[in-house]
Amino acid sequence: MPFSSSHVFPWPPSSSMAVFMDLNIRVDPDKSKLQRLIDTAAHLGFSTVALNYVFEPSTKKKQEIPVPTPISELIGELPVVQGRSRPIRVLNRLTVVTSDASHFRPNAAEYRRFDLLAVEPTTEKLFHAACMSYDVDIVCISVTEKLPFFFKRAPINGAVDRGVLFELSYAAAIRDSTRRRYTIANAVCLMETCKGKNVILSSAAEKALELRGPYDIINLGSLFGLSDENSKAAVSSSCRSVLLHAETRKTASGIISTSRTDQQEALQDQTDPGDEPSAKRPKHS
Amino acid sequence: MKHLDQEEESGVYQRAVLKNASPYHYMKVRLVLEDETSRLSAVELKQFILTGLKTLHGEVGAAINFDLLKYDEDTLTALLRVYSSGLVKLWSSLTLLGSYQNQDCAFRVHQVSPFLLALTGNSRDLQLD
Amino acid sequence: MVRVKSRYLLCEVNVSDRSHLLLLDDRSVGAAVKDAVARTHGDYGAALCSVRFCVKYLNAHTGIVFLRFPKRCYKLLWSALPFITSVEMRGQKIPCFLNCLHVGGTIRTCQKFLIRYNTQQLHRMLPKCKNEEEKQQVRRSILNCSQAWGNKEELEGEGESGEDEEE
Amino acid sequence: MSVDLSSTPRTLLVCERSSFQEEKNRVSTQVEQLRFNYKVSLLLPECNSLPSQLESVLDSFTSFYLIKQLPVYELLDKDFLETAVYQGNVYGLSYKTRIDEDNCVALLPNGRLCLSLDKDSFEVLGFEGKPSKFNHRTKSRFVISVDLTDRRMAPGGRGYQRLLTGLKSRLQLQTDFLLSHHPGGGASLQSLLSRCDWSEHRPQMSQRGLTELSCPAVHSCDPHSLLEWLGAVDADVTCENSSSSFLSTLACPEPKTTLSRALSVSVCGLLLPQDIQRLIDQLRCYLQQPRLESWVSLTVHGFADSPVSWGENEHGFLKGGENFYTLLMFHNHTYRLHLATGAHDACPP
Repeated sequence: MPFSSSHVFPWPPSSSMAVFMDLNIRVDPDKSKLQRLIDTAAHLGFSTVALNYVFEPSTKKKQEIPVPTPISELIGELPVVQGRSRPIRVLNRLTVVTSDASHFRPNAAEYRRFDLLAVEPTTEKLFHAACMSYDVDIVCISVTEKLPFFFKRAPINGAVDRGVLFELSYAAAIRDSTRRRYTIANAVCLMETCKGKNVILSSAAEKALELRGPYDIINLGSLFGLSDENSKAAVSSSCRSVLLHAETRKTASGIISTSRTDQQEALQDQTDPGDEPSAKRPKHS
Repeated sequence: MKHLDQEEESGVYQRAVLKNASPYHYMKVRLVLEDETSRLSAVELKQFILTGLKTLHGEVGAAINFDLLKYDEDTLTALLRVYSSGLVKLWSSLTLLGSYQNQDCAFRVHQVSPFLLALTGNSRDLQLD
Repeated sequence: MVRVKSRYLLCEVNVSDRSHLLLLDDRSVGAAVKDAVARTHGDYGAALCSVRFCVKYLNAHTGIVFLRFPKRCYKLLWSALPFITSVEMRGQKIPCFLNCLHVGGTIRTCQKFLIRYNTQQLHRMLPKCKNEEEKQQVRRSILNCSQAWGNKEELEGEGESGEDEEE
Repeated sequence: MSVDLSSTPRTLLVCERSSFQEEKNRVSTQVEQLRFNYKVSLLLPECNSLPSQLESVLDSFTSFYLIKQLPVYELLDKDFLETAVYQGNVYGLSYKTRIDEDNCVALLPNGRLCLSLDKDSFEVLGFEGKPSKFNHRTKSRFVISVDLTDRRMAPGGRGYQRLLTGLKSRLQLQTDFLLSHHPGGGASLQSLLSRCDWSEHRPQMSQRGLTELSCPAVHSCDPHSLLEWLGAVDADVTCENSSSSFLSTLACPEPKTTLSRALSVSVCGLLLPQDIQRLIDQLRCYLQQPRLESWVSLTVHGFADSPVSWGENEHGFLKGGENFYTLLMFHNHTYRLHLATGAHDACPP
């Protein structure tokens, strides 16, 4: 039975492999600066990065939620990841900084334009709400000032159960000593409660020289109270869970439609009857 | 000590497994500066790293003695040797160093290993095409 | 509230001139500790020290001070105490050093130690008493020390102490 | 849970001493266990030009082939199995794939095919395998290890069919691939090469003459200092430092002598254990001839991103993937063997 070579199944997925990712690179209107940022990230070995649009609503005047520019317009040629043969994957992400309950509008249409959605709460009440109820992928931990509150177990567990991850960024720690102390202090507080699970480490870099390699960040994780293995997860598998969470979040409110092409049917009768071949079912004695 | 050498000479089979026994760790690092043309001497580089250690880990950090085994001034690439107990502190201070004489900079750590030999045999450097 | 474990360090401020002790307050001692930690362990130490470190109790007469550190990094912070050479009080530098007498998981265990420690000091003062009247005074204070411990037992544990054992 | 800043990842160093004349010595099996070698570096004391027999052995190292975007199911092709896998020893390793991030493939000389896949690829492939030993918390990586010479995996058999369908239409795994064969070389691989975009590569040799090299007492020097000194020679790092110098205090281990000259030779590429074994035999002959210095040292580095390292033990990459061995051979047929490995590895044999 000749097998048709046409793509039966859009695989391999480069989207969700546990490769090194930096899900917070500040988007920059200056195209050449942004290109250098993306080239450096690819050179350092990051296979997936997210361009971060920060939206800080202020009660004074009505602001527009930013609209993400299509990646192809922002970046010319996508560089190949260091030591690999495939180009870097660039997503876009929105971070809403909330200092008032009204700042985050649940399932607002504008949010759907972004691949990832993050929120940075600045008060304990908003932190609690973000962890327990906001439909977001990432909750950002502030690194620019001492947290005005302690991490209670309830919101942390709430976020863990909902698959929402906490993000710590290190670029501020590179910039000056005060922010370095805040970053380390806030990180250590967070780890006290969440034990290094459910955390991602990203740069929030504004220029190429603020980026650090994945293995540097893994080592840096020790200062934040993370073990080597937890730090490595924080720049790879945990980031993958963010991508999966974002996919489910976006499709959940949309309609999921899959249609089986005739080859799939032909293929399906070919192999073992029954459902999707899962590796769990023992095949051999 | 003499009899031991005899026994070693005779080729009697001996085997020992040492775990976490390497006293030092070795790092291959490169300093990237905003202005590609600027240069640092070996002494300047070591002093720069020491300031990083002192800022991040204080006097305890500054007391970590590390060796600049090799330094290429053109590419700003260096081989460092540090006591295994000081590795994390040295590496984290390299990571968090962000500027040199008010010029942006970054240390790129290519490889870290408990064996200097491993730094000259990294298969990830294999370029064929 | 997440019950976060701490370590309490019972220290004694040693000064050359005891009258200086009266000038001290917990803020200045706290600042001296923070400064020593920042000098000894840099930004990393300072960051750890800014998380729930505080001076719980200072007795300006006896020079006894209780420092609370997070359990996770108390050893690192403790290692900076020997480097304190003075405490700055309203612009005046009071030369002193901190002698750590005891580390306890709770204030209570430190208290128990303190009482035993005070009793010992009083016993050591006995032979040095110049006259009978002073001896009487010292014996009386030893007595109410042990008595003080007697009624301390019934008192409900103070503050967050009580539930965590010493390491 | 405070993280102790002075701890470092696990590392193992096996130190063995014996003689080639001892029947129980296992050097040849240990050499054979490290299947995918990236670099060999040789140190010949008191020698300034490469002796011809050594040079010819190094020149005769088997060449290897780089196949671009090889569809992995091609490795199950009947002709390829017959000409390359069932006869002699085939060596295949995915190129430019990171063992801690990407899908990696290794084809071992005993006909075993190892696939180290991430969770999604593993589930889509639909072939039984076991979780990686180095998974942390979540099972994110799985290893499929299949003996292609087993009758169930014979072409047309049930297992063969399922793996072929999985690789061909479900997972469609493609990767750049390094391939070599002993003793057949390119000829045995022709059936596969003819269908792919390939290029032939020769192992790259380089030499460096050294003069006035201070050298420790290699017989009795402690393992770590010895390996550090050998590393310093390989990395061209000077050992002439005083203990008070600001820059570096690296010094040659005492008691030391001075070699007036020495030759450092290195070869890089996909190097086969059989070629290395031939090199070792040649070095032993070289040592029998009367010469000033009575030892030579040989270091062999394994591939950091190979799914397997020693034998068929799984290999991983935490913050480093080093695995190498250093063989120090003496005139009187005795040797010192050091086998070193990093965090995610089994103990060397």
